[in-house]
Amino acid sequence: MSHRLLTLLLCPAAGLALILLIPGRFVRAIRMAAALSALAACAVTGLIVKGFDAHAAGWQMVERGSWFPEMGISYHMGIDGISLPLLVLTSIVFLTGVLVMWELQLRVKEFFAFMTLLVTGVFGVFVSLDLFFFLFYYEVAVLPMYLLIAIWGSTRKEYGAMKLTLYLLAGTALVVPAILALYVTVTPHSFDLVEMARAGFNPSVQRIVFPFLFLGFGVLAGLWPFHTWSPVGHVAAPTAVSMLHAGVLMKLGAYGILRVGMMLLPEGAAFWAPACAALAAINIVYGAFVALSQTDLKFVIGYSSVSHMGIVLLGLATLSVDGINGAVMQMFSHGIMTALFFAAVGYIYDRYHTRDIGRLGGLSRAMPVASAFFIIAALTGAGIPGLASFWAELLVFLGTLRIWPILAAVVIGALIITMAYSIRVIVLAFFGEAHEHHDAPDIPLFPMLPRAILAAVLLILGFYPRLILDVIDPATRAFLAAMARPFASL
Amino acid sequence: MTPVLASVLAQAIPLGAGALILLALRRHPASAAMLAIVAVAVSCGLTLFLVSAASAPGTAIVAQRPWLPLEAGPGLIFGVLIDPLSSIMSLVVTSVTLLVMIYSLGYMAGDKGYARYFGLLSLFAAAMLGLVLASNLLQLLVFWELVGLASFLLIGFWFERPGPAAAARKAFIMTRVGDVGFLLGVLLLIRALGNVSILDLVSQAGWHGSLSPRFLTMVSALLLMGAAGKSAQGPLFTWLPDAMEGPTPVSALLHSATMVAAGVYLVARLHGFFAAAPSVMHFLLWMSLITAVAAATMAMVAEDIKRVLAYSSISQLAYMFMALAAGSVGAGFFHLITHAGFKALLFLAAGIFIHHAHSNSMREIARHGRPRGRAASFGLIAGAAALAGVIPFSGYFSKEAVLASLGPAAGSAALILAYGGAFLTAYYAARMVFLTLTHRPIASPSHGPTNETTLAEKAARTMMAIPVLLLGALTLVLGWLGASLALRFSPGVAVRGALELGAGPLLALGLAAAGILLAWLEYGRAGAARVGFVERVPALRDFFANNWYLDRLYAATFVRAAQALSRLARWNDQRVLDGAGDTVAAGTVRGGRTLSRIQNGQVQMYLAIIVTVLVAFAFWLTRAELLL
Amino acid sequence: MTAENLVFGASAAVALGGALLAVGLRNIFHNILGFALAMLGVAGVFLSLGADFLAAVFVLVYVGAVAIAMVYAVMLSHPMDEAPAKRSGAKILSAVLIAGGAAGSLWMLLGTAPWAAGHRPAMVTAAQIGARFLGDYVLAFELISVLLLVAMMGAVMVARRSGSGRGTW
Amino acid sequence: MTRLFALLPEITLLVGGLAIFTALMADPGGSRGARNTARVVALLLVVACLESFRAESTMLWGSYRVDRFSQLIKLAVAAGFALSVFIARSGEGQRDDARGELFFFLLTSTAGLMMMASAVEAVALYLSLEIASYSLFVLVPLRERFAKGKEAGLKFVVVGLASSAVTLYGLSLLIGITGSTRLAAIAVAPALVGGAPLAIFALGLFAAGFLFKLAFFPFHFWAPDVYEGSSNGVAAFVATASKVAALAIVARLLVIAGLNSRSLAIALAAAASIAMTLGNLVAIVQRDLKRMLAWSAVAQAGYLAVGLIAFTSQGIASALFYGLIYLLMNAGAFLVVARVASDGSNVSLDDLRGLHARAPLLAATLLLSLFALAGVPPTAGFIGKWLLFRAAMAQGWWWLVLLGAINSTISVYYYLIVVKHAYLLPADQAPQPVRLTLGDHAVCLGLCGALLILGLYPTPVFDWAAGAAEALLR
Amino acid sequence: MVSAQTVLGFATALFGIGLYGLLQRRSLVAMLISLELMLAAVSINIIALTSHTGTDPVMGQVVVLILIGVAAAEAAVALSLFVAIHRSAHDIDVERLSEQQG
Repeated sequence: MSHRLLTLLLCPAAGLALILLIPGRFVRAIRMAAALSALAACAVTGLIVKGFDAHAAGWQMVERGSWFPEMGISYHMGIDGISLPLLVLTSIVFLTGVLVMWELQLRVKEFFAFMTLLVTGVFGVFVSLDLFFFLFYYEVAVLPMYLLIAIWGSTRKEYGAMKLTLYLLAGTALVVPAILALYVTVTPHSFDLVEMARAGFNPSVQRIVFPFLFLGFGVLAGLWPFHTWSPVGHVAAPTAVSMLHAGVLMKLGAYGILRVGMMLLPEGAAFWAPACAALAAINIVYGAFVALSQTDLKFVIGYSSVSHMGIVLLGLATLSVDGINGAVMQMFSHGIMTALFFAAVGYIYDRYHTRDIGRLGGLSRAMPVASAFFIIAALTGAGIPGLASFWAELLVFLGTLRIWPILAAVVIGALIITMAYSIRVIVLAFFGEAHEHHDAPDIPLFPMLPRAILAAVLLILGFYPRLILDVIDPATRAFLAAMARPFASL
Repeated sequence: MTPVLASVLAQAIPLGAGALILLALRRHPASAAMLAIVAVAVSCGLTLFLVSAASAPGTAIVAQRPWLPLEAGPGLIFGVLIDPLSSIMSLVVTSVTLLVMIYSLGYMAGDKGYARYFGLLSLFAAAMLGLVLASNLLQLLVFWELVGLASFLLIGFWFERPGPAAAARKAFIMTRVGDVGFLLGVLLLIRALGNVSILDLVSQAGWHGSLSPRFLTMVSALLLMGAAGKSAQGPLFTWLPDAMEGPTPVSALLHSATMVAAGVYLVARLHGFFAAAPSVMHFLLWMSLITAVAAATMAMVAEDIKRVLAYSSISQLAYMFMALAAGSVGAGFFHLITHAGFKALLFLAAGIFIHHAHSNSMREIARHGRPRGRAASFGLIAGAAALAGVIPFSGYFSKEAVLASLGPAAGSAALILAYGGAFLTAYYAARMVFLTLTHRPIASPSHGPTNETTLAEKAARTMMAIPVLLLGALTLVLGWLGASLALRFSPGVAVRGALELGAGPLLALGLAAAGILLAWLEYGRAGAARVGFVERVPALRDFFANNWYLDRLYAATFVRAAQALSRLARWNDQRVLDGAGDTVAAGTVRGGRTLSRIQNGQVQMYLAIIVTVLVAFAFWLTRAELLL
Repeated sequence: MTAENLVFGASAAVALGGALLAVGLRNIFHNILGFALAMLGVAGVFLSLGADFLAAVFVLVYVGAVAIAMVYAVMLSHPMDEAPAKRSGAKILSAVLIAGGAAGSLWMLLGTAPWAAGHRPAMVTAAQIGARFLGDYVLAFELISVLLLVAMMGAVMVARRSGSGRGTW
Repeated sequence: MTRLFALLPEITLLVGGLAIFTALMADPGGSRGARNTARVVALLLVVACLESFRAESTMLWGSYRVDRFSQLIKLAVAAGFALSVFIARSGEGQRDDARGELFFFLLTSTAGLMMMASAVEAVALYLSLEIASYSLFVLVPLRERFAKGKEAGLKFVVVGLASSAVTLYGLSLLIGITGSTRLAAIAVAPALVGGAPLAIFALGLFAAGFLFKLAFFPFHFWAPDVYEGSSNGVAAFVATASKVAALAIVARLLVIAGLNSRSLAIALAAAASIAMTLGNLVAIVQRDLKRMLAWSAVAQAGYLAVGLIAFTSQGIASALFYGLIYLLMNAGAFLVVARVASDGSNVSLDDLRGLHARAPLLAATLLLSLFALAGVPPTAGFIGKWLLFRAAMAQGWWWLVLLGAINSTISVYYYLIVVKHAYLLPADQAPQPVRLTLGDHAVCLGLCGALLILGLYPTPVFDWAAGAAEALLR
Repeated sequence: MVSAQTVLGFATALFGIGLYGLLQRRSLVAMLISLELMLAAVSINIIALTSHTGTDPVMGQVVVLILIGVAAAEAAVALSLFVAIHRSAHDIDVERLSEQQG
């Protein structure tokens, strides 16, 4: 056992410890510590990617040990081709997030402390194969959000932070009983995901429990109609937090549905799939429509996230190779894309102190590069090929089309609205005459770096999606094959 | 060098150049332009090689590799498909691009976005080649969207101005409407076939008979939506006139010669597939007939020279579709090639006038007088002649081929529309020439032909003149190539010789002559009122000039509906959904406040509650068995 | 009707009557007197149940100590100065209902009693009680002394005038 | 000798009581001597509990049992006592002539609680409870500069004595039904084993006094008033040591109830639901931090009951485990309260403003304690609640678990409001500076560390609780 | 012999009267009196139940003796509080001692 996953988990955790040890006045050292832990996380992720064998069956880099045997809790970590891209995503967003907040002056120590804590939680969720730890890390990732938004945020920050936290925890309130119910149903009692999946559940149990998991995790994934925390929260959050939140945290919800809901409850998932798909479709269409008439850049992004997460959920609901491949890839690409979105908006907001589309305008002239980042993100969101999301959406649509053609047609039709709001923002905020006195300089080289990384990832994957799909695809197939196994112990 | 490598390089070199320019050379306009031109020139050479490599009819060089894993089968396999159709089309693309770039050296000189312009053009060329050479329908769709993106960025090139920005937005969204259909069609095909190799689709290999006619009709119709959107056909044409807000060379390249022809290319490319859905083809025929005439009517009253050309593009593209719908790939594609030549010519020539007059209005141009050099005038006349279908300009031959392909089977109504369209074409082409070239100096001569001639301006003029002259020459040449061209991609189909005059050609020529004559009477002759017969009927004029009120119709229906839905959704989100969340939260707090009143400080009430609960407990224990 | 029954009946009547006086009258001194009466009655009941020693202790402690302490407390704080506040009918009614309900339900539950009553009460001597106190109830015995100690010290401290210092122990 | 060893905590208590009393006598009017003595005694007591942790013995005609259960509770009580003594500092907030006595009565209360843990005879159990209660009855009204102190004392005493009367009534019925006051004998009485309603009811009434100490609905009414009205050290003791001991006895009585009475379970579940909901909802509208903590304690008692309702050894172990960490997190919160109000006054939410800048360590302690109370990882509160809910779910109480989880969400709201004041809102004008001693730092760090470590690796401590539950069930 | 039922009925009545006083009287002393009545009822219960069921009458008396002690302690604490409250608030009406709300 090489303990690579543990090492990965320890990167942000050690960063947190380091930051806590440095006195608050050494701002530079704190920044460096945060950057160091992010770089370390990236490096370890690189090692994990290198050591990962896409074609090997089953879980990889498994680490397991005894933890709390009386309660069926064990130390069990491992990844497959579905979690790996999300680890990469987290590392990238972590690093870029730290870099984006480099200029932060207010309570630097606490900010990076909470941020590293959050990232620890995110990594933990993606590597955990024990439901207790899954939920443990899940909440670790959620809670720092409140302070990160409430302290460093902007518009209606306290309200947004509280709303976000309460919605997400309300979701957890559905998940916890569901997981406990599964635990007591399975024999032998265990929280070990793999063992639980192996043991299987009675179909009637599955049907009862699945909605709890879907809705509970769905809240974090921005599921309609429980999505309203997301735009409000994004608008309130500071840049890096928005990045992490929309980029990574919302993926936790979808990942939870996939990893817990679908993996443990295939029958339940299949039973509820049409309903889930319908909700997801509402997400897509509805989110796009709401985004169409927003005036705050971040609100547009927020609702676009709602819409795009709908694509992820729809892909999951198809329970098919294409759909899940697409969903996982969409998680990744949407993560990168929103991170870029918020990074770009963050820069603009820092300079102009407004995100109102009506008061911006002509930004492409004043700061072409900074604008270009936003435009790239917006085009990704609009599903322009050559950018990562296209492939993901394509696969999801294809998967949907195979099962629910009419629904697919509706959702594909909504692409028009998606295009409309994306282009509307580009045209209103970045094209046209400059409405305000624009004399801020274009983005300098250093702040450009994180944004350029994100844009590059989008372009590379947009060009050659197999880079990621070759990892996801075998895992998805294995996942679905395991799901298809009938409940043995009936 | 293998053709495959050449085809890949032909795409990659402009792509690389474009990326390099946008990333690194934005502050070095001269080197950016040079790089772009060299890259496209190399690409042009490579496509020429491809044309020679795929000269034999029926050649199809394919090289592919898996690109996207799918649920079943090997997944989507992308690659290049080199056959006569794609190689010739790619040659058209690269050569027109090259000429337009050279022209732009002069036309765009001094613009703030000079480097960006060339970068975007290079990217466009790469994307367009990708579209043309794609071996897979989905791959084609990818590049299809990318040329749309390039179009968006180039229409909105002068993004600070409200006009281009709005036009770019409109173009992108409207073509997206078509693309959505296209995408749905492709996905349906993938669902049915597992892969959408163009060759398989065309040859009906692997699916012949296995797909129901209903399915084929649906898919064909959906694919056609994409083609109609891209090529500005039918109800989706209204973006193209507005797209003229972009720089004129862009209009020449994207919005007449190449990109908008992608729809035609698509149908030609998949003709074997579309042939399996005759009802769709029939629909296409009628849609293109109506579009051809409708666009011609709009061109008749347009005052803006570029809009005239735009309407004529729509009309001519409709003719190409007409031929395809009637079953003749050769004729349609032939018209595409000649149209690319003469329409590029027209735009570039018009560009010189516009550059000179700083206005798009034909009457304004006329007031400014001719620019130096005769190239522009010659170009405009030659192009207009080709457009009007005057022998021996290229347009005559191709349009003749199109009209001939309709054949008697199309029915008299169709023929009347087609020939009527030809008459209108000649009329508005001539009107444009007369309006533009008949010099009517304005009162104050301050804007007259100027004398200042710096070296740079001279160079710019030369750069603009060369492509015009080259294209002008081409209009005389291209027409004669028709037969051999047609042979290449539809082997075995007899193509009539260029000069085989019969009733059809004579009628067409006669109509053209009549149209020109009418235009001369109204605009050309000395003392003409310069008011057309349509313009005398204000209602009709307004109807035509406003795109048959389609824009207003869309604004009143689709756009308004979308906005209303959006506002409704937003309201619902804020008031109902978010409001519900807030209400639950507020209700919880209110519940807390209410419950806190129980703690009213009266200790005896507390005791009373305790005792009551205990009494209830006692009752529960004695009665529980009954209830449980 | 045996003597026991007679004693019981009389004592119970006295006790209930005293109790009613203790809670029903508005004058606090009358209440205390009623309370003393009730305690005497209860002691009588103990007598009738054969618990002589207990009855004696009961009278000593309750009547002799608790009631007197109450009188002292009342006199210390002069609550007689004020006119008694008006009684609220609703409160009386609800108190009656709740107390009655509680007593009723207790009675109802007692009716389901699983114990076998009917033994004749045996006489218990003080010596027996003392033996048990120093036998298996020695822990309780120790604890009650601690409790009384704590209560006494606490009572002194609480009732002490603040600022009077610890010297007044 | 082994018997004496088993009684090490009790002996320490005795000696300690004498020592504090002596210190009081030696230093009339002052509190330093008593305070220092109390600190030493507290530490010794913890050590004594640890030393005798594994002792097993039954003595005094079987009325006093020393086993893993009693020793764990004694350890917890000793820890709660030590923390409360530390939190109380020199008795700030207590009437100035009663500051030294604060430590004495805390010790007597501790003694009562410890006896409670070991007493297996109903009368002794009841008397221990009264010793613990009376000591607090005395301390609560002795509040300085806070008019409501007396009123709080009144509420405490009246509700407490009423509960005590109920308890005694229950005891009288138990004696009648079982003919004995030994818990062991009561447990095997046919009426109880058979689940006769009167027997269950009698046991329920007997539990009233302990439920009162636990502030469990409907015996919770005193809690907000007492938390608010008593001085910070006393409130800390009420919230920590006395809660754990009461929980332990409630668990013990439930075990006697036979663990299989469905109607009792449902009644308990209903009460737990009301407790959770009521506590959390009313806590939302509080402005006084201690009062809020009191209402949260009402809710927490409900959570504890969720674990107990499972009526399994794991449920009891989970509840005990939660009780232990509950002690730690409450101690953390009260430590912050006491240090922010260095003069012993009450702390309103606004007094917490800007705490993150005034005293980062206190702010962090508050944050962790509240997160633990809310049941949020990585603090121990998460695993604690997880275990409680798990135990209940194992017996099919899904709706109760769901309700508990929803209640946790509600509770996060008001905990976050506190956090918001401490971390977000700026202090208005010049706030009182917060001075922390070295010891304060150490205790803060210790509590935070314990909450985190137990959150990550609860196994050893849970094993204690499991062992205690096992001893209880034996 | 007096039947157990009768004695229990008497005790219950006494308990009820005490409870009524506890719930209704506003004076702390009166409430204490009521509590003591309830305790007396408990004592009677114990005696009745131990002597009539013949289990262990001595134990019953021992317990009651202890209860008498408890009652005395209760009285001490409650009365001292009564005095203290009266001293500071000059009022012993529990209905008016109701500032702590919510």
